[in-house]
Amino acid sequence: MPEKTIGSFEIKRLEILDEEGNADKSIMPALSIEELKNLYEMMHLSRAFDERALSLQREGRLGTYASIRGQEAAQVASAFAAERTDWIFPSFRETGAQITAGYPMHMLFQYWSGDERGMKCPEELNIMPVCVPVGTHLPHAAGAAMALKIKGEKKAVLAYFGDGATSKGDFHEAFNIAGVFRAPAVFICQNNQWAISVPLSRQTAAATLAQKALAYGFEGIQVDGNDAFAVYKASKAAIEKAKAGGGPTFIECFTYRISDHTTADDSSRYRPAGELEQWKARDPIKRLRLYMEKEGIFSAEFQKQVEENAGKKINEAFHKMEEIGPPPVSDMFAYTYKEPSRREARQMRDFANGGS
Amino acid sequence: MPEKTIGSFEIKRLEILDEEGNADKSIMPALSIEELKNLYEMMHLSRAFDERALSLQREGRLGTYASIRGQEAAQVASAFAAERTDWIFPSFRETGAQITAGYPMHMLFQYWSGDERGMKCPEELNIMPVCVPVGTHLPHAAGAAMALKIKGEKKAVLAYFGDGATSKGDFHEAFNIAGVFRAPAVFICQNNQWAISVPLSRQTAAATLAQKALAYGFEGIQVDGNDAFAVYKASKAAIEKAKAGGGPTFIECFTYRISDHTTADDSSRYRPAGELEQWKARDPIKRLRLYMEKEGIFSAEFQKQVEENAGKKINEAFHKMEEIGPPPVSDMFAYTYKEPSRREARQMRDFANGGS
Amino acid sequence: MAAVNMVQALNMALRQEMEKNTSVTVMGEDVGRAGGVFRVTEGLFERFGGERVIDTPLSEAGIAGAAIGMAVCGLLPVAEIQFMGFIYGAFDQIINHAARLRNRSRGRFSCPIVIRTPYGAGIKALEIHSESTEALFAHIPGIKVVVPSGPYNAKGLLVSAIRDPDPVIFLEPTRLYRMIKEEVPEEPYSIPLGRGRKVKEGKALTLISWGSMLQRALKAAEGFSFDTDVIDLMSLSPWDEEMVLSSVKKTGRAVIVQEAPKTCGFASEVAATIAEEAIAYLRGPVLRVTAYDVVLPFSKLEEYYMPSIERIKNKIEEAMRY
Amino acid sequence: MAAVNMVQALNMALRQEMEKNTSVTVMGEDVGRAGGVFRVTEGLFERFGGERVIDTPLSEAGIAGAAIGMAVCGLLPVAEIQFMGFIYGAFDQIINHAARLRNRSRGRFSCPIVIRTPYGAGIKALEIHSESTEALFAHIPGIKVVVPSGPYNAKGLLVSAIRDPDPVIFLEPTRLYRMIKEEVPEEPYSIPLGRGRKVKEGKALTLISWGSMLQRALKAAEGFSFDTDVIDLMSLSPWDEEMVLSSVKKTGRAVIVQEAPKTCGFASEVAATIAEEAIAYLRGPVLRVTAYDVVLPFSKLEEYYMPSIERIKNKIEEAMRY
Ligand SMILES: Cc1ncc(C[n+]2csc(CCOP(=O)(O)OP(=O)(O)O)c2C)c(N)n1
Ligand SMILES: Cc1ncc(C[n+]2csc(CCOP(=O)(O)OP(=O)(O)O)c2C)c(N)n1
Ligand SMILES: [Mg+2]
Ligand SMILES: [Mg+2]
Repeated sequence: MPEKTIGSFEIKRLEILDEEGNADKSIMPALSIEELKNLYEMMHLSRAFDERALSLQREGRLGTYASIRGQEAAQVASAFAAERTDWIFPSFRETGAQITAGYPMHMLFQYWSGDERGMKCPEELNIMPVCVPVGTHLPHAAGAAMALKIKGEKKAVLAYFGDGATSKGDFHEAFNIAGVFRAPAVFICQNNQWAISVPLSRQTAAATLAQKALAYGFEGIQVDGNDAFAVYKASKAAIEKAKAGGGPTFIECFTYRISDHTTADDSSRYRPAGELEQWKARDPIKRLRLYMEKEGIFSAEFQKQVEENAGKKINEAFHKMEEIGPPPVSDMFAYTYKEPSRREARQMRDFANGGS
Repeated sequence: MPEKTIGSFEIKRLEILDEEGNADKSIMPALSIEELKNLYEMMHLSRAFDERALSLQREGRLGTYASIRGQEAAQVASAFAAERTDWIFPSFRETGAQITAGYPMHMLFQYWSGDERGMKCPEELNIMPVCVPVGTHLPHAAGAAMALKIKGEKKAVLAYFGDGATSKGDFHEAFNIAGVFRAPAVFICQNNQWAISVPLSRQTAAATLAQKALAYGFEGIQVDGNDAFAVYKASKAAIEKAKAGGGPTFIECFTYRISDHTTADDSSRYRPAGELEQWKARDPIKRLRLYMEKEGIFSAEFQKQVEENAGKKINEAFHKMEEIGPPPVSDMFAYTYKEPSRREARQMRDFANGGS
Repeated sequence: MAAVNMVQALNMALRQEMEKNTSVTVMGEDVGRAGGVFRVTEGLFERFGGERVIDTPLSEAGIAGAAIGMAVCGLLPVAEIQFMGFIYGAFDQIINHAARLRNRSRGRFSCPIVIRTPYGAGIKALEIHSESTEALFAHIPGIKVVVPSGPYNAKGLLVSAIRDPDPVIFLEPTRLYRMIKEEVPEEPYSIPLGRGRKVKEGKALTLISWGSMLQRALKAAEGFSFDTDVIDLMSLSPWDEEMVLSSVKKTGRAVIVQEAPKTCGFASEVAATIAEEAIAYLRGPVLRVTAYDVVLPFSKLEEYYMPSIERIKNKIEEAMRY
Repeated sequence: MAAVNMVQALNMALRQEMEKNTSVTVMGEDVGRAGGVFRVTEGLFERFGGERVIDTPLSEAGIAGAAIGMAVCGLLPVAEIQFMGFIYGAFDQIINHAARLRNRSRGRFSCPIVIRTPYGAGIKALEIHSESTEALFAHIPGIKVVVPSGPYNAKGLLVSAIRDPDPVIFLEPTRLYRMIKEEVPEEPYSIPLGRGRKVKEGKALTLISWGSMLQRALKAAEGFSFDTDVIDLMSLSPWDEEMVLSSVKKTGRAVIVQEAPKTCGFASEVAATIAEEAIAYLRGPVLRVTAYDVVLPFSKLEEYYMPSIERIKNKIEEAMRY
């Protein structure tokens, strides 16, 4: 046989919940009513936090902020599938995943106001600090997963990143290493179609991001990222597979960045007309609400309660951050090394003495 | 449709010439008798050069050397498919490709003896200096191909690298960029199964390297790397496609590193018994000879002439390098910048005055 | 002649060099339609099209590496790295390739690229957006390092960088991008690389700085009655040792101001050179005002990290005590 | 107690720390079955197995990045980068992550990794196998930089590096790997990081060096009748300013010897510190003996590039003229 086929691959896309709120029951993930309500609540809370952060930024009370609007299903439903003991490696646009995983919201406010203390993850959680250099946290996720496997801990690692991150060498090295060592990692791409002003078609010539997993010998799947059930189901399966020793999975959540890249950006400069409107119609929260309404587990009262809870929590979080106030200046010298070097110690004294 | 297939891919392997020298005529590339003889001669010359380099190294007359033994078809037949005006970006183990592309052999000796002048490619050729940091020349190849496209020059870029290189971030970023810009690049992987002591199975979990092209939206193919016809045919097609505006191609030449990694290595420390013998039986040169014998275009006299020519050329090359002698020490200061900086100029004077 | 800020001056330099030489090619993340996150490349895409103003994937090694390959094939790439904190992905390409291509090919190939990148603290940006690691580049033979300090020299230096036959790292202080306006001639002009600029003439002390700290150094110097020689280095590699040494030989006192942490910063090289070449002329120690040797803090504390005018004044006073 | 070379001493340190603490994990290219290209990890794979001695893909960013993640999850990775010239692929991981993890998480996470890498010229290796860019690392707050100069201190310093709670870049001079043998106790011992070592006591001049240049500095000093204080820094970040300053205050003369190019090398920091803190004690200039500011040549010329004993002697003589 002169030209023989030595590999055949298929890339699948998972969709469960459509824009009208109809779910395909035959493949619906097992979620109790309580869990459904919880999921909805988290998605709402994430959006409410996002809105508050945007308005606080406009008032000058937070620094540059990266909105997650439109990505609530992709972020919340994936993190919802994890256990509290699992490890989470977020990028810089992961408010929804962080909140769902239990990260204290006042610390998120601290972070976005330029205070490192917001990144000191509470001891009982395994959530890494936000990663700003795009994609460079993925090797950490691979290494963490290797360590969990070596140590025999039944935990998975969830790593979040954007479509832009898939072009970085770090993405490649991390995926390759995770594949070679069959590490319990779940790579969750928020394919929101844009990396600042660069559209997906300029980011890669590949038809899907999911197929990039083929390069590393593990499974890749695309899910409708605005469909909380598809995201949840794929994430849950991948996390369980990881814990069972089945190695890594790559999940491409196909979604959209409704907001500007950050509050420092103006996306009307570069986005084609109409695209935004089209995607607004695919709102992930509305979709879940329609489903719940159809199932008779959604009421105006529930919505009111969810809104009130969210408002209250967010207010509390913001006040807590304000109460705590700015960090002590001496913190600047406290964490570069475990013990400050002699030069650092001297600089600290100089600084305290008025600075020279 | 809840889980729909959104991508289907096949990876092919091309084989034309088998170990007994039988070729599948139906897919045989168009090669005249003259070309066939030439191809054989180049493969022989490359091996003879390689053998000489190894023995010169043992005598202490060259530095560390990386042998190409076993990879003659993969290197020679691919470079044979290029035109003299095409661009070649070699890794550090590419003697066969360099010789075939017309690189002066005395300069290869200079290079391997630790003399930069060996890397000064003659003006009429477009062969880049050897790249030592693995895989890091691939972005240059992508950029060069972009430039050729932008400038409207009908030339292709051939970039050579090993299986180990496919794990580097630079490989990824280069492939991705070449894909996005449909650059006229041909990426030729010498998959010789080993990266020093690391076997392919530890380098990647992917079943083939060829499938890595799927991540970048362009074509990948595996060829029997010990089959000069398969290598030639795939390379020729890829080069023509590149020049016709069809974008990049990835060719995985499935071959084997018969020698140690370099003269500083001892592969018996890490290679499993038997593997080497198995691959020796697949010798690429013998295979081509058997074919030519069957076709009646090979004679003892031809072989003798090929050997004599090779011996003579290699002797001449070595003597030329010896005649030229070591580089002038002042060269050390001559090429860091176009014009030496004032500090450099002063250091040059200090050096000339006995050094301080 | 209009008063423009540094962003506009840089934009003018790019536009004019692109008009003059069709090989000049701008590339990087968001440099095209968006015009760059700081708008330095604004309007270039519309004017020169997508083959000369290239939006790249998110890929720093790829950007620097592709620029090298493009240069080899006859283009003159001006690549943008979105923030200096992200340049490390391209570090290997810069150090092992751009810096060495001329030498390793004995001049057959060369690498006339420019890598522009915004740097420095003071704009309350997110993490990894404010570092100042010019010393890492100044240590590498084969590349040049240039740092403008205002609109006028920004334009002239960028023109020189683009025309230079060797790779140039061009560091743009974000804090100054829109802080100062200066008269900048519309006509193209160039300022030679490797030469400093005497900003102020004086006899009592030599104050040396560059880029983002120059303004603060100047302000600090203005607070004294004695005359200070203020030098803006503008180029760090190569750098104008002659200007520094002749000034120090005149004044006998030197204070160097840098935004980066102290240890192994560029100020160390300046001080070491003075200590090696002009020690006999010194009245007292060679003093450095630098950031502290700590990880650069988030925005809430960054102002405490950067050398303040106050701290510079203190050091000047200390130097004058000798 | 046996006389062993540096490779053996390092191997001993690794083996003993791995025995002592099961979290210590060796990783890198060819560190497993092959025992490392210089054999520093020889025998560890056989002894500790593939989960503690991990052969990785060819992936410098991946190695450093995975080590960081492993450290976060409780392992103590000792990663090898095969040659220092290939560390730049990992530079972003080292600078933007390893160096900052403690700070950015306010101590919740830390990064107790060691990155070992052979460095330096003099073994007639291929291109990019001989550089000495320690200064790039010494400039970065949050990492430590250690350079042994012989078998005895190599073992003690590597033990300290492995036990250190912060990331350590551990640079091993290839030229010395098998050049010197010393008595090295079988028992584990540690040498504190951040402290120098007085190799020779003297009054006339302070000669400062580290790593690969220490031997040459010593040989040069031996050629004179007067007494030289010879300091082996061993750690470059943090470094023993106190030892250097108190020696210079005693001798009044300083010569610093480094293998790297001059501009912005670590010698510049030492000289700048002397010029800042001990100028009143100096009789003459602070002199540096360094490589030239050129791209490191291939093996045929490398010996001309490296500071020779002759050049060091010349500088010592020059210093003694004051
Ligand atoms: C390595 C690196 N390069 C550039 C940037 C600047 N930058 C910040 S976000 C961004 C785009 C990221 O796109 P994507 O990965 O799709 O994530 P998204 O912003 O869409 O969530 C860029 C270029 C960065 N933070 N890191
Ligand atoms: C970036 C980098 N890391 C490590 C090395 C050391 N090294 C030289 S060759 C090699 C293995 C290369 O394997 P492969 O790409 O398969 O090429 P081959 O040697 O088999 O031709 C390694 C690890 C290097 N040269 N560059
Ligand atoms: Mg995106
Ligand atoms: Mg190989």
